[in-house]
Amino acid sequence: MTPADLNTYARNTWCPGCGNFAILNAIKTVLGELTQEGLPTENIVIVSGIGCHAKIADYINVNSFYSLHGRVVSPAEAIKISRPEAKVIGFAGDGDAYGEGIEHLIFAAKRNIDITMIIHNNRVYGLTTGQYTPTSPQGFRGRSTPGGTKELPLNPLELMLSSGATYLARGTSHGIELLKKIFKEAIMHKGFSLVDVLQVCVTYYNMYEYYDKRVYELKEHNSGDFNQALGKIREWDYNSDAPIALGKFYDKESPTFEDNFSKGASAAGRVGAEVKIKELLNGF
Amino acid sequence: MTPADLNTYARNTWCPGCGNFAILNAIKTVLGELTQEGLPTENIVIVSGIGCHAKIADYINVNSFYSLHGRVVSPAEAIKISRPEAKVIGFAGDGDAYGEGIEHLIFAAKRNIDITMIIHNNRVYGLTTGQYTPTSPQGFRGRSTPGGTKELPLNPLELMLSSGATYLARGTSHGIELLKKIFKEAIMHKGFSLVDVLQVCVTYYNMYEYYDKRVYELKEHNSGDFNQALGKIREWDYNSDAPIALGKFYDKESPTFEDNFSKGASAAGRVGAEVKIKELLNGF
Amino acid sequence: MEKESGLSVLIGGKAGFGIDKSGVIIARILSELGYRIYIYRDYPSIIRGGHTFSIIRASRDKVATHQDRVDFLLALDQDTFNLHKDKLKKECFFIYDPEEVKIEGVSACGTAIETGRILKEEGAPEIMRNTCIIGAFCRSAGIGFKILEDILRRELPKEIDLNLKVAHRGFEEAKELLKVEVTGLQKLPLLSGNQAVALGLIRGGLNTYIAYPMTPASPILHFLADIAGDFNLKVIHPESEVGVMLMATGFSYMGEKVAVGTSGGGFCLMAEGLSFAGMAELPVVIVLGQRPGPSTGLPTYSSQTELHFALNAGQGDFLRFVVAPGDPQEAYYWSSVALNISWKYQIPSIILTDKNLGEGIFNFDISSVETIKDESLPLWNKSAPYKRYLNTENGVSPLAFAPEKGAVIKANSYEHDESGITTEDPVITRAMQDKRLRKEEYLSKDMKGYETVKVYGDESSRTALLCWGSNKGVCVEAAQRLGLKVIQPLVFSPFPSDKFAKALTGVKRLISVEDNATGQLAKLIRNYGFKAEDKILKYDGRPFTPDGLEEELRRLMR
Amino acid sequence: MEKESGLSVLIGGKAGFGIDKSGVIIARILSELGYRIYIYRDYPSIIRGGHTFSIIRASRDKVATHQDRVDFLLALDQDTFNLHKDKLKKECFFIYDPEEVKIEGVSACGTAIETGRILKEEGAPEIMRNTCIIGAFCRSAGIGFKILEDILRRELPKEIDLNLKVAHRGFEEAKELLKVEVTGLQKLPLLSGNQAVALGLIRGGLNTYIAYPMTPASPILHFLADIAGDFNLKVIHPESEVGVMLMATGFSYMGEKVAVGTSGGGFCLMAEGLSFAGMAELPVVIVLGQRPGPSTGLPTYSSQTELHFALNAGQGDFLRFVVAPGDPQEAYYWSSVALNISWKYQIPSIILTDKNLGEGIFNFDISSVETIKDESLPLWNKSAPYKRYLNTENGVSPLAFAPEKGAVIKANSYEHDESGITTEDPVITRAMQDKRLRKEEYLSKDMKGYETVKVYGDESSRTALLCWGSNKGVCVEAAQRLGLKVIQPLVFSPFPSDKFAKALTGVKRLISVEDNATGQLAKLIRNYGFKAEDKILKYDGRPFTPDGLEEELRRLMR
Ligand SMILES: Cc1ncc(C[n+]2csc(CCOP(=O)(O)OP(=O)(O)O)c2C)c(N)n1
Ligand SMILES: Cc1ncc(C[n+]2csc(CCOP(=O)(O)OP(=O)(O)O)c2C)c(N)n1
Ligand code: SF4
Ligand code: SF4
Ligand SMILES: [Mg+2]
Ligand SMILES: [Mg+2]
Repeated sequence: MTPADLNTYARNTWCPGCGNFAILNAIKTVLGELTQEGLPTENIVIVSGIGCHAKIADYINVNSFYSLHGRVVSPAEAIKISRPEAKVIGFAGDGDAYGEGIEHLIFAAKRNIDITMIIHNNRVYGLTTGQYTPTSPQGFRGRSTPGGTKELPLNPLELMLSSGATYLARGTSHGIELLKKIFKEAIMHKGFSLVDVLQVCVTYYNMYEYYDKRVYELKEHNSGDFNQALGKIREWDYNSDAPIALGKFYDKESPTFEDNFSKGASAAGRVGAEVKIKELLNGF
Repeated sequence: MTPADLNTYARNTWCPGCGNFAILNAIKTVLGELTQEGLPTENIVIVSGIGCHAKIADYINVNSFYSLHGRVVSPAEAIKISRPEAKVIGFAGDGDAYGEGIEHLIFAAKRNIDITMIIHNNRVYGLTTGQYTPTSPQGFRGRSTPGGTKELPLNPLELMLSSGATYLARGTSHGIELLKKIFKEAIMHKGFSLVDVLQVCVTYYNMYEYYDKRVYELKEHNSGDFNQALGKIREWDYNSDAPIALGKFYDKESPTFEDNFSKGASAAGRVGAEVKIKELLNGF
Repeated sequence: MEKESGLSVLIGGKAGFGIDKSGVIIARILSELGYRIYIYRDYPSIIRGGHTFSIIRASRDKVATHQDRVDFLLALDQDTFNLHKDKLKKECFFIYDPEEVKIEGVSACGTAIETGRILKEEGAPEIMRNTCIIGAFCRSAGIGFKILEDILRRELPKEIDLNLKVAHRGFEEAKELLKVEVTGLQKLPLLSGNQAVALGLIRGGLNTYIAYPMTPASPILHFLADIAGDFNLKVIHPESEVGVMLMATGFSYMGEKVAVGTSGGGFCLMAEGLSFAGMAELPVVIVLGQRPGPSTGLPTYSSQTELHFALNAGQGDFLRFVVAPGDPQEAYYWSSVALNISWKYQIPSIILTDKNLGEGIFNFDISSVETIKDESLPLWNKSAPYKRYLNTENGVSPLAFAPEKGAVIKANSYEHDESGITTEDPVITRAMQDKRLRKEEYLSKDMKGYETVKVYGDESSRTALLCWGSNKGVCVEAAQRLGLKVIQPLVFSPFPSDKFAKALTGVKRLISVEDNATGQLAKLIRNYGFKAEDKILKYDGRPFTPDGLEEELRRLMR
Repeated sequence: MEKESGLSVLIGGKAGFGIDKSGVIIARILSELGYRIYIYRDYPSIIRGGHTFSIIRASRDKVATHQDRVDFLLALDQDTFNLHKDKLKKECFFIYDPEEVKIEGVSACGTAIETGRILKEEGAPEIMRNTCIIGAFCRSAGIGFKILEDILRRELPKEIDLNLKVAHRGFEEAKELLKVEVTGLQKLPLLSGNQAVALGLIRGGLNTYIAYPMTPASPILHFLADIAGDFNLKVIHPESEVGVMLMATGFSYMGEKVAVGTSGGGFCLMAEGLSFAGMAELPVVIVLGQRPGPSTGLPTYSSQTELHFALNAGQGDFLRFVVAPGDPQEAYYWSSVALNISWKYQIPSIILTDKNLGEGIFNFDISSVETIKDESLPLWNKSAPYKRYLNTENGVSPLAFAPEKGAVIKANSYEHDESGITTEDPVITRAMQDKRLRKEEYLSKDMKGYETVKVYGDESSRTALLCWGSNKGVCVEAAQRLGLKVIQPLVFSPFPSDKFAKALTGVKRLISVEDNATGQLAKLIRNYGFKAEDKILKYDGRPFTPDGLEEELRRLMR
């Protein structure tokens, strides 16, 4: 399967220059590779929320679940539990995953369920035309905060690390090669993985220059070491100016949640069920 | 005001030996002290969720807001914003604060709003008769998990630290003196404070002995140092057997959210409003 | 003992001290003797110490409600005696522990059993006071110790010998007051409404149950978790009801028969997912256990206040199947049907229960349940390119589930075209809205084959009681006494107007009997051009009793 | 230009390129000339590049809806020309940029303005293509440049000189096609329905507004955030709608007049808090902006699908005030009233709007708004010991707000006694439920003093259109053409049956006109014994137009 085969007839309506294109192209390449390496295309299921990012569900010709705003994680978990052989990739916005639905993200990480979350972190509500999000810097002047926000941003990677995530990485929409690398790693990682993509919103928060000036790729970093990972994650707090590390921060082997369930539907079938129910009732 | 004055006619319906009594007695003592030191009783507002813990709202004769399950934090924030002179104390269960409503807790910490959250962390759903919660250890056999849970617990203090909380402490229902100390500190702290109380549920998860064997009080601990705080917080993960530190882990000065709002109701009043509206309309 | 009302035993004490279990043991004993059983359980939202009691009613006829008046009162604490002694048909038929219960007022009759002393002498734990009192009850009711022993061995396997000793001491210290006859009826299993719902869902093909605990629905979660292994079920308790409902949509998308359970507060948090299920055509069954509200209300009591909420929750116009069973047989049958209907039409279903049905304990006679027809799914033929939302004549699109070679399956919460791609086109929007709503016509036809409205009592009566859900039992019994007709609609969406009209033939006066303050069913039928002349409403969280209802009816009809 | 339908101008181009703003500028110009204005804004859920357009309608009479046919078409891109050229009354009255728009089919008439070239020559940015086209429009419509200049100076202060240059170039290159007369009417402010709601809430005494962004309600959040300083408001955008609603209950508890705003999906997440507000008697106003569902649906279009959801959301029986204004005057007036009523009766209120009302732009005539009577709060007398839920004759308890010396104020989501302490007592439960519901009788009496049902058109007509919300404008206009009566209920809870019955006198045929697929209002009135014989339903997200509605009505009445 080539990236081209992964296209749909849906017209792409992202703004010209939007960082989402980088994510779309990177993931299509990765999915193309994976299928060439033998992953059946039908085993791929993508889930998206509501927002500019979420339109990606219309743009990739694979199984997709275009969910609600803030609700990417829960369906993704269900899909994985019901068919562990599926590769489940969730695409969520920062408002989506770090705001409206952050509880689900935390619990998916806690369960270390084997899904991959790719966060289109443009640090703004794009589709609703430019309000602040949990990762907008303090003082951000959005449409709901014309005077500037009065609160500090969350550091989503720090939060995910403390919630039990077992793969954490960061990329930017100007670094498509790195995106391909970490997307693939994240998808292949067994356990809960999250990639925070500093996806630039050219219309409401154009940070291309800002990021280009500050990003660097992690080298000689021991992603198996919690403290090193935490140190690098805390180097930049999504607020003050600091070097912004990209690449894989953390990577750990750990049992996954979906392995704990009986597979598939009841073998006995419905009528079989009735017989067993009658047996059970004898004890009542 | 003496603790006795703080009693209501409500009949206490906690199980004999419940750890909630320690919390109730400690907080009544602290509130008694604070009022004797000049805090007007009417400035105290307590908020509770739904659960065994939450009955405390019926048991203390001060302003109270008996909210919904999981929704202690949001009303507490509103109450503080509307009257910054109020001392707002939220009492929540672990299912309540770390489960159903964890998103509010994270955002209140992020905003560093000056409220105090006291978590009755019995690590079980008490009022709904014994299911696992986010802080139950792996393998916990609750009524929804007869075979034992398959996931690790959250470390709530670690999560709160990474969310921006500026005062964090832990106590147990066997250490009422310490509870008094940290409750008072937390209430006096300007900013978001949380006290995780290992409150024993004698009926569904009796951990008195377990805790008594392992707890120790923090000494020569520099609560101003993030890394030291994190180290001590991570010493026990709410799962494996390890020494359990009690006392204040973290304490930091930082601007608070509620200071950013205009005070009280519109001075102009309603009719004044109409005049101003007409002025405004001239520009339309 | 009066034939029709049967034998009633009230046992009460402090919450958390085994009253519930003791009620079941007494019920099993009477069941063993060949009686039909109903147990009403009354408990506060308190884990220990609050006053709790069970009323066990035994009758030769099927019973689904309890009586105001009781034949025996077993008082483990003072509250029980004080609150309930007036319910006694015979003043002295009470058994109590003189150390715990002071009996002023009544001439000092009754059976005093010093359980404290007995327990001390036998070195038995506090909890065995129940066993001791039950022993005394058996002797008083003329029930042989052998029967008690058999039951205890089954119900209290651990420490059985000590339990038997204690029971026997109680037995010895009491004297026979009357003799409960053996009826010869073959005994039936005892089941709660919640258990019946759970088993019905399994019968319907349930694969996965997801819930966040909430009274009165939590027991379904506990029961299914316990038996998950036997039926190869996935049972999941996530972080919140929002998570529950969204997980359910994910399982549904993958073809797993999924149900969720909650009460009003949790259902609020599921409304957005419900609307999503309507748009994305994802079958999900929601068990909505009603309790008195608004808000947290009275968590451990009962109500019928979510009828209109269930019918209208979620934004937008979409089809849903809503059913309210009235007893365990109906709960079993309709839960299975609801799951089938959800999948046949790819729509959400809501099963309305309440605390009285869910936590009440009834005899369950599976042989009396109508046979359940299993619906087959409209599956993709694997030839034509797959379109998740193919616009068919009856609005139902063929299904495929990932991983399915050659099919790209796209579910979408936005308005979408047949392939599931987002659209804002006005023509497609109208077409897809019509597609989804068109199913109602076919579902309604389908429902003609089901008993969606039931009629009981004297069909010739010009006065009929209108009831729904758990009030069925008490209405049927009260109607029998007064020679009235009873009409019980079971399905509320799509509303079976024809059948309802038919049930009303000959009826001049319709009296709606409901557990709410506004008469929700009475209001609903007005939408369809029907009218209830009177309402008898109860909204204190407690169930109607036949006596109480009869009285109100007589007052009304006087 | 036809008197009744007035002058219509359609300007269209790609989303994100200033079409909205240009529409407003054109409207201001026509407003300056003394016309009444309505602007319909049509845009996809796309930030840039999707097709978007505005139709500006100017008339001597008050207008609240747009026309199908337009007098001028300003095409900034090909889509605009292709999709809308057939709307032109006069084939050649279109203005376009030949570089962007190829005009096949039509004989090469129309006014070509090479904006690209002009911008290059003037060194002006892309966005000024709009200014250039507007310049050309003014000349074509015989509007003097001076007027355009004044408006531009007000609307586009920055880079004004360059804008004027560009506008003038466009003005020069066009030729006059007709002359829009000056009417002499004094001009009125232009306001969106959302802005009117916001100002109405402020007029009602709003202290705090809390919202999580959701189309079509977000503009209220943005507008109030912008003017918060002037009116001493707290405007808060929290983490989710659950947080929004629960924060609102907290502010309400503290005596702050609070409102929240959302659309269907967010409203689902507020339902639990709504029920809580009902139980704890915490006044909260919810602005519910409707859009096509189910679920995410068509986010930037319009619907009327939440009537029953708004009336029934939240578990339990509780009183709520529900109102649906139909234009900015009503939005302003009823938003103020809703806030007052919420506080007078300590109940939640829901203001139903939709995208057509909320984002449509109308003339706002504050002088035509009924005078708003300010209700005073029943405050604690400070003598008797304070009881938050004192059971009074009309069910309304005296209020006190922390910090209040001597008062202990206890709000509670459980059933509670007068002091706010949790209860499970059946007698108190019934009493408190009655207390809360008793308010309805008083509120209904109160409402008799309000115009809760409006009648328009030919009152003698035996055929009446039934409409609600934003369909008022189009129904009134269509009814005028056909000599019909129009009935518009504004309040839906408590439903004004008497007034509605009165409005129906003489009506033989009632035709419900709604933006939904099931006829939600037609269904609602059946509850009260009324019936709509016919329905005209539109559910593609687009508004009715007078022509379209007239046509459907003629077909129906043929
Ligand atoms: C429950 C709910 N609340 C609000 C909305 C409105 N809404 C749609 S997208 C969006 C924010 C999108 O921001 P983000 O998740 O960061 O995605 P982006 O558009 O930036 O890619 C909001 C608030 C909604 N659809 N559902
Ligand atoms: C939305 C909602 N879901 C579920 C419930 C039922 N419920 C009441 S208390 C409770 C759990 C209480 O556990 P916790 O918060 O730990 O308090 P505890 O009883 O242990 O003190 C639950 C699930 C509810 N009241 N509301
Ligand atoms: S608004 Fe921002 S995020 Fe959305 S498509 Fe445009 S550039 Fe991308
Ligand atoms: S159940 Fe547990 S937490 Fe609840 S009152 Fe009893 S001991 Fe305390
Ligand atoms: Mg974003
Ligand atoms: Mg707990």
